[in-house]
Amino acid sequence: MKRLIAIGLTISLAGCSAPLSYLDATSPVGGSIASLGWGLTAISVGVCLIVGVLLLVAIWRGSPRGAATVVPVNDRAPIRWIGVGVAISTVFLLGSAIWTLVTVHSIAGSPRPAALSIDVIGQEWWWAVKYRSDDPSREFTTANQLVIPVDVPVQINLTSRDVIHSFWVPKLGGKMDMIPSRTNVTWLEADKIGDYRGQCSEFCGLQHANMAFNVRVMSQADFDAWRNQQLQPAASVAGDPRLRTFMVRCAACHTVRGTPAGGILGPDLSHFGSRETLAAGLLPNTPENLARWINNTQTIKPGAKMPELHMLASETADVTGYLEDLK
Amino acid sequence: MNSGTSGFLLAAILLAPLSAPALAQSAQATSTTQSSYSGATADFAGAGQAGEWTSQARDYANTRYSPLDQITPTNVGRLKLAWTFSDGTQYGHEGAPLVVGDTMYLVTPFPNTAYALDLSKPSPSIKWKFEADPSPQSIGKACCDAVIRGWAYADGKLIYNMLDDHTVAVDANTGKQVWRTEMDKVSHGVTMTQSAFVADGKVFVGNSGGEMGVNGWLAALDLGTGKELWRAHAVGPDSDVRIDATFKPFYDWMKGKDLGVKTWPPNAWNTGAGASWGFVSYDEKTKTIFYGTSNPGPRVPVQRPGDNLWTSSMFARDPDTGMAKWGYQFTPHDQWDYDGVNEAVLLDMPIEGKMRQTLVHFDRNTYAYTIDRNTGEVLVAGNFAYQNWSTGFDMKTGRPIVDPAREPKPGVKIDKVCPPDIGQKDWEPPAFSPATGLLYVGVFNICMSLTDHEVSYIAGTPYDGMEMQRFSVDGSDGNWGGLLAWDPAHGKKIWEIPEKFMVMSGVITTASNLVFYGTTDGWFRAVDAWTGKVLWSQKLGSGIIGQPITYMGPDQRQYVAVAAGVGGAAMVQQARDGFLPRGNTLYVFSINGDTITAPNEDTPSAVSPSEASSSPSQQ
Amino acid sequence: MVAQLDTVDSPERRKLLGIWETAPGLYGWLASVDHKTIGIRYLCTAFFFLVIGGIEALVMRAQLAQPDLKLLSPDAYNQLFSMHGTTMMFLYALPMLSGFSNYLWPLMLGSRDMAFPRLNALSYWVFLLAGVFLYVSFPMGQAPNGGWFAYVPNTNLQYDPGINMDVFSLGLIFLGISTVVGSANFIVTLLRCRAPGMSVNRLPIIVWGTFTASAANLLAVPAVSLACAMLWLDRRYGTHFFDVPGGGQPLLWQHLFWIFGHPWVYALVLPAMGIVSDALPVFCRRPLVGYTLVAISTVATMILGFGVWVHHMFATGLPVMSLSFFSAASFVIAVPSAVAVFCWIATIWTGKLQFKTPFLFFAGFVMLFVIGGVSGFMTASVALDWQLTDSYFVVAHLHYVLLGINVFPVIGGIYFWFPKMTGRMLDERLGRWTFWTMFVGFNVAFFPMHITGLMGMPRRVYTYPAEMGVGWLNLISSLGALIFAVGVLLFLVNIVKGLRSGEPAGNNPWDAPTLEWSTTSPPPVYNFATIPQVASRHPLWESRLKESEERSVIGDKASDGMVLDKGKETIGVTPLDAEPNVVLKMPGDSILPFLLALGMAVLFFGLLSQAVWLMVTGVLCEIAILIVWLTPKPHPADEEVEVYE
Amino acid sequence: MSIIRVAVGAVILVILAVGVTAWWVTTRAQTDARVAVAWPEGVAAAVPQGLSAGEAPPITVSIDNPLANDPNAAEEGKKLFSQMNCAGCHGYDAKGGMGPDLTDIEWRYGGRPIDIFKSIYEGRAQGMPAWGNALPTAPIWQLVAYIQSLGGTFAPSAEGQPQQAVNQGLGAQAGQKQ
Repeated sequence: MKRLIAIGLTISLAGCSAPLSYLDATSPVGGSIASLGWGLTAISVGVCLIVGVLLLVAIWRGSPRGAATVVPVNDRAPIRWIGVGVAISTVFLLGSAIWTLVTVHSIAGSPRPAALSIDVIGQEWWWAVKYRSDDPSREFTTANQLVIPVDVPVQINLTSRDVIHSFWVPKLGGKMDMIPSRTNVTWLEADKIGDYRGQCSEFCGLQHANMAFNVRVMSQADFDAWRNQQLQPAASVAGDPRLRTFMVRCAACHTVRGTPAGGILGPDLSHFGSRETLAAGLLPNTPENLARWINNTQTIKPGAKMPELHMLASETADVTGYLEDLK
Repeated sequence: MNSGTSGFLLAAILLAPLSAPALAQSAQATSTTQSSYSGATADFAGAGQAGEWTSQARDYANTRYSPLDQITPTNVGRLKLAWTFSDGTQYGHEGAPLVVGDTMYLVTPFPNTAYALDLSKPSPSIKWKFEADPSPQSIGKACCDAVIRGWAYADGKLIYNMLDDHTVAVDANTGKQVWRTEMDKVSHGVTMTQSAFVADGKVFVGNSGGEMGVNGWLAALDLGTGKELWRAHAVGPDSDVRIDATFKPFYDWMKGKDLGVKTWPPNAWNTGAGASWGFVSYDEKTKTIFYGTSNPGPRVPVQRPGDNLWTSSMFARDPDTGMAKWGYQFTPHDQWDYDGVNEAVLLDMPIEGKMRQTLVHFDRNTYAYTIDRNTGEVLVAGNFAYQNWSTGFDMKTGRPIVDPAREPKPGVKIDKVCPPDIGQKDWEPPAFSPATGLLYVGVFNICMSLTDHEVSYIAGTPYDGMEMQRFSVDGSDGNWGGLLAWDPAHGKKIWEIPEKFMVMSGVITTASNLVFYGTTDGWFRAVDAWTGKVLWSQKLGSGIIGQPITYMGPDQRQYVAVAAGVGGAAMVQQARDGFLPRGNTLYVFSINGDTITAPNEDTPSAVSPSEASSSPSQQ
Repeated sequence: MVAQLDTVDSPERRKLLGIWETAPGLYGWLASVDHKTIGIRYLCTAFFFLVIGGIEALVMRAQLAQPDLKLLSPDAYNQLFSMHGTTMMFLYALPMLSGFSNYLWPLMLGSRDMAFPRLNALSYWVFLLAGVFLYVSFPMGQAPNGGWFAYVPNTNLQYDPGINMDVFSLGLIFLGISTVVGSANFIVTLLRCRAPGMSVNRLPIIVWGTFTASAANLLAVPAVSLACAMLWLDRRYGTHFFDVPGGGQPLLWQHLFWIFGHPWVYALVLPAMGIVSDALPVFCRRPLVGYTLVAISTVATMILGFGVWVHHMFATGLPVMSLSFFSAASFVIAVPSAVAVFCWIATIWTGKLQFKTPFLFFAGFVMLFVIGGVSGFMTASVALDWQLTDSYFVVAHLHYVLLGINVFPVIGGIYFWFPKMTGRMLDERLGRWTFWTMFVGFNVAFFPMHITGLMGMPRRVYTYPAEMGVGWLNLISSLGALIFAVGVLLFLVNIVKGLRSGEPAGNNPWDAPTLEWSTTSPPPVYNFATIPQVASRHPLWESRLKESEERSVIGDKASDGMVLDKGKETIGVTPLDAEPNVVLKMPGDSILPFLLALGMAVLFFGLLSQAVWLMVTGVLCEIAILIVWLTPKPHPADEEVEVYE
Repeated sequence: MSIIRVAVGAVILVILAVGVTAWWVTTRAQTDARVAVAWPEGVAAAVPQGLSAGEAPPITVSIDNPLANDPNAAEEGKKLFSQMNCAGCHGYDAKGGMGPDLTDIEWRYGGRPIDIFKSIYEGRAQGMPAWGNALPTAPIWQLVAYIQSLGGTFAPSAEGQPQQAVNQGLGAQAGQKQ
């Protein structure tokens, strides 16, 4: 029995390098929860070991030496021991409860006022990400990717356009549900530059499994540059034949700022070329994956709202080329 | 300037049977030696001969005042139908006929056919007919019915906009096309219903398509050749909006560079609408034209944070260069489709004792503005009807204060927002009477329940996203409209005639203190300008959304003409009982119905069969 | 003293047999209201649904064995995980415990039958038909696919237009009737149908467990029935309870569901803990340590169980203050469970053990209970739960708790009471194999899920990307599930072997202390020749325990106790001290429960198919049957009432 | 007694087997339906991919909506109806506005499913845009399914000319040049 738990522990140590594991989080929110997590795990394993040992000793002591006859019993001593056991567990419980409340208080609201406010709107199986600003001309929408500056508290306003989803970036903090008709506010702060993985964690229908996103943490300077680049309209030449194909085939559902394509049913594809993944974190953003995705949508992500377009090879090349050039 | 329930409540209402209007309650005694309420005067430049009617508003200042006085309050009771002319189309008839010399000219809604009627002969007798032949694709792009709001006569030519974005000039004598200019593409969702305005040798035309996410503009064409001189957009960088250093808006929040871009999310201004489909007015002395711009696109405010300049605004521009002198935005960040296109009536009046050169503008957001037309300063801003979207007006900044409870959010239904999208007054033009100093305007008395839906921009399809139902302010059987007398100097309503149906027709005033207007359930009425007493009424064949005119016929008789033919925004009342079907007919009235009658040779005489048999029937 | 009861052929017994025996043939089979027949039917049907749920789980584990497998499409997977959850939670767990309780209560309490025998039959038939109803759309590929929690708006008509969720919501209301009716029956039986002397402090712990669970169900099940009715009205009749555009509140569903949900999961485990508390001492050859402590902790757990439901909704953005309150309550609820665990360990510690198969299951149960308990303790912490909720860590927790605390004691309980029910012993060697296969399989399957949960694998995903790094752990889980399935198979083999060729068990093969072991195996249809008089908690161990001088009297002759053979009678007692005060006239066998259940099924199929004529016929049948059911039948002359002075 | 028991057991097993296989087949079909393009046979052959809409040769065969018995189709069609701006012209309740009323039985270009498919696919002369390129056929059939659910359409087999607007006076369209 104990061997089993020991093995389990070693596996989990190896497991915490996994992209979605919160155990090795060091960010302000993620870090404090991780320490609470390790603490309670230690207590749990301890309790299991103690009870396991007690049980085994009880079984060893209880194995019959003579005839197993029913004899009068006096339970005063065992009851006293039970009292001791319950007292100890109550102490551990209250300790953990207090530790929890302290942690919750520390991570519920961000200590410093959030420098950046981002709306994340969940919908059936992708994420609309809207960067807010007091100056309307600096607000823009992107999809399936969150880019934030390092060491800066970022306020995330969560809502949903259809069913309940849940916004979760394990290494940066706890999950928060996205409920239609409600706006839940949570906050993130990253302490290390790099890429973090996020995942929808509330069952939301057919493609709940493939509804992921990534969070790219940059230095403040890189972030400002990225943001100004995102504000630029698509640098596409008016007469570009690829734009004509894109307009005909994709403009009804997708938006590319700076072109007459204005559909909001699907993700905003402005500056698509600068994104790491496509189809809500499902495939790395390479031209081959994009071409495969466009023409066999329902095979890759059955049930996704994007229908199979069955375009000609030339049209697929046009659209893929055009989108990848939108840096 | 109190908002709150309109004077309507104060009026003693005698609930007459459905058709007869209630007797209007007048504030003062009915003596005719009364002095002007507002002391306002107008310069009737551009009006043509006294008996003629050469442009929609009759003059540059948009007063719609006729100096004729043959028909007076005493003999108006004997007004009778002289003749009618049916133009055979079904779309709403919003325009007014023009009378030049002995000829009346009439243009129909789609397919925009122009007719010339010889008034010297028994009317109607067609002199010539011009087929404009616009493309039918434009019907599906016209948001509010395939209409035309009128046209203009100048320099021997008739100039009007066709629905499919062509402006055409027709020779008034021969009916032949002089020139035709394509202004925009129907596939972009653009249509043109605006009444072309001629002044200073130039034709000013604007587009419509606020609901289709177009990029609104007003353009000037050369009167002789139809060549485009300049084009000013409502949204976009200063170069598109034709703003330069000479631009001096009165209020600070409208000063700054490229506000047509900065007050929009990035690139959203491109589909930001701001079309100008209303009437244009012109001040000859200061050589300035005044016109308004429509609502921002899309109608869902969440999709376009910021003030969304220069939508729902008014511009004063130099007619030669098109450069803007000043601009004022009536409804910053409009959330209910309150266009700012309504006309500016240019009047000079004393404000708090000082004589000011002003323009009066009844906006779709229920504020009636009296603005200094040289600087753009708001002098008076009062609610001329019931509204609940704004809790007040900040005279210091010139901005209305919005009631947050009425701000729509996608997917959430708001039960009652007043006024509705078409305002308590839509495009229907008012009239000014110099004698009383009042403005007479057709208004509504309705509200709407509103649900916003976020919407995609797909070229050529509607980019609005508002789902709404309209209803009367006073519950299910309440009145939907009325005719209002307004004192622009003090921002006060003098009297109002409540009507069962919306009053969406144009209004005209005459030197004999008469006011003519029509209701959308077909009543054409003459009213005493002072007291608001209804002197004469006649029910016509369809709802009236046209603009009446009065002219002197070749027989030296004064005629009053109006085109009936319901359509346009009036169709929101389609489901109400008592609403008349469509069908466009021009009605002309005169005292006792006297008009030029035919000499006897035109009347055929009966032939008995015996005479017929004698001549062999070998025809 | 325990008279060695002679065989069945004494005249009194033959008369009682004549009164209580059910008619032969199909009519008798359908009309039987004997609590033992109904108990066994509950056990078999619940086990059948356990097997179905298990197969669904195996197919899911096959799909999740490796990343990006294409065995199941998302539609199929969503239907499978929804039906696996619904079947296990609603069609296996409580019915199985109802089976045990229905069978054992009258025997343990010294009564001849439950308080309302016909109601008891009704609760079984409604359960059976509701189970069929829930699976009616399965072959059409439109089984419920919104999860057993069926959160709106995902289950609203706009996002789930098929009949999937109508089957779910109507099925749950239909099943709710069976649960509530059964609970009412258990409560009244406990209060009135006991043997004289069976006072409240002498009740077996399974009676305490089931009584607490029944009281909780009376309060909790209406919440989920209301929620399901509102969901169905939203879907089919355009109401706006949960419909966002119409002003509905999605969170209202979650509150209503979990106010039912948490008491329900406690109702699923408390009776099972009762089984362990009653059966484990037999193999320790001594009474349970701290009987009163365990009884009070059972009731305390359920009372606290009503105050913790928001720990399922920690991530919904409710104010942190209220979340902290529920988190603290969720910590406190672990204390009564700790008491129970220490009592079991103390019993083993101070007992003289017999390593029989039931004991192995109960010892294994204690260990799994603690592991499940501590993972629950971890998710009770609201801050930590923001990382753990909706991940596979919770899947590990709930399987440790539900299988650990429900399935293991149930299988152990069957090994323990199978001889009493069938008169035949189960094979010990095969039993030991069953335990170790199930125990190893279970731990290999579900312990790794703690790790995949900590590594961030979300729940209810039909597949996962390779780079999530959880591929090999899922493979281990899938293999574990297979081993566990083999264990269940071995158990079935043992049952079949036991039925056919198990050696005869005799009255008390384990020399257990409680009343049911005083009857023959299987017990006669009237349970006791004379109503026993009870003097202690362990009627059959009194002489050896020498706790006090009185002795329980379980005899055959009229002098030993009341014979009550003037028709189907049993004794009614005062609730607390169990002093007899009335003779209860019990209704005979009746086909009405079966017909009433059929009428209900017709009504619910009408509601499902929106066929008004079907609804109307269903309602009319119901009314007619109820009228017949409720009209009192005059008792024949010789069964006049014998008033007990 | 045991024969009956075995017989009942056998019946239960058979029902189980049939149920599971039926489930396997139908869920497979649901997924494949999503992958396969719901082309009407007549249209598929006639319209090679990539052609701009409006050049589709006339579709003579009259077939029913291939998604007719899919409960999701009408619901998805209703969402598309507002998201593709159809509601802008035809009204959010499809009772008409700039565009004609889709809930009555007046169909200027035919009221059968295939006629409605063509009206959406090819667009119409008076302002109805052509969606043949912007939307593949599956979403167009979903829109047709939604319009069919409004109750105004005809059965696929109803022959004869597209239904002329019954009441000439109706609506704004009658006035224009024929």
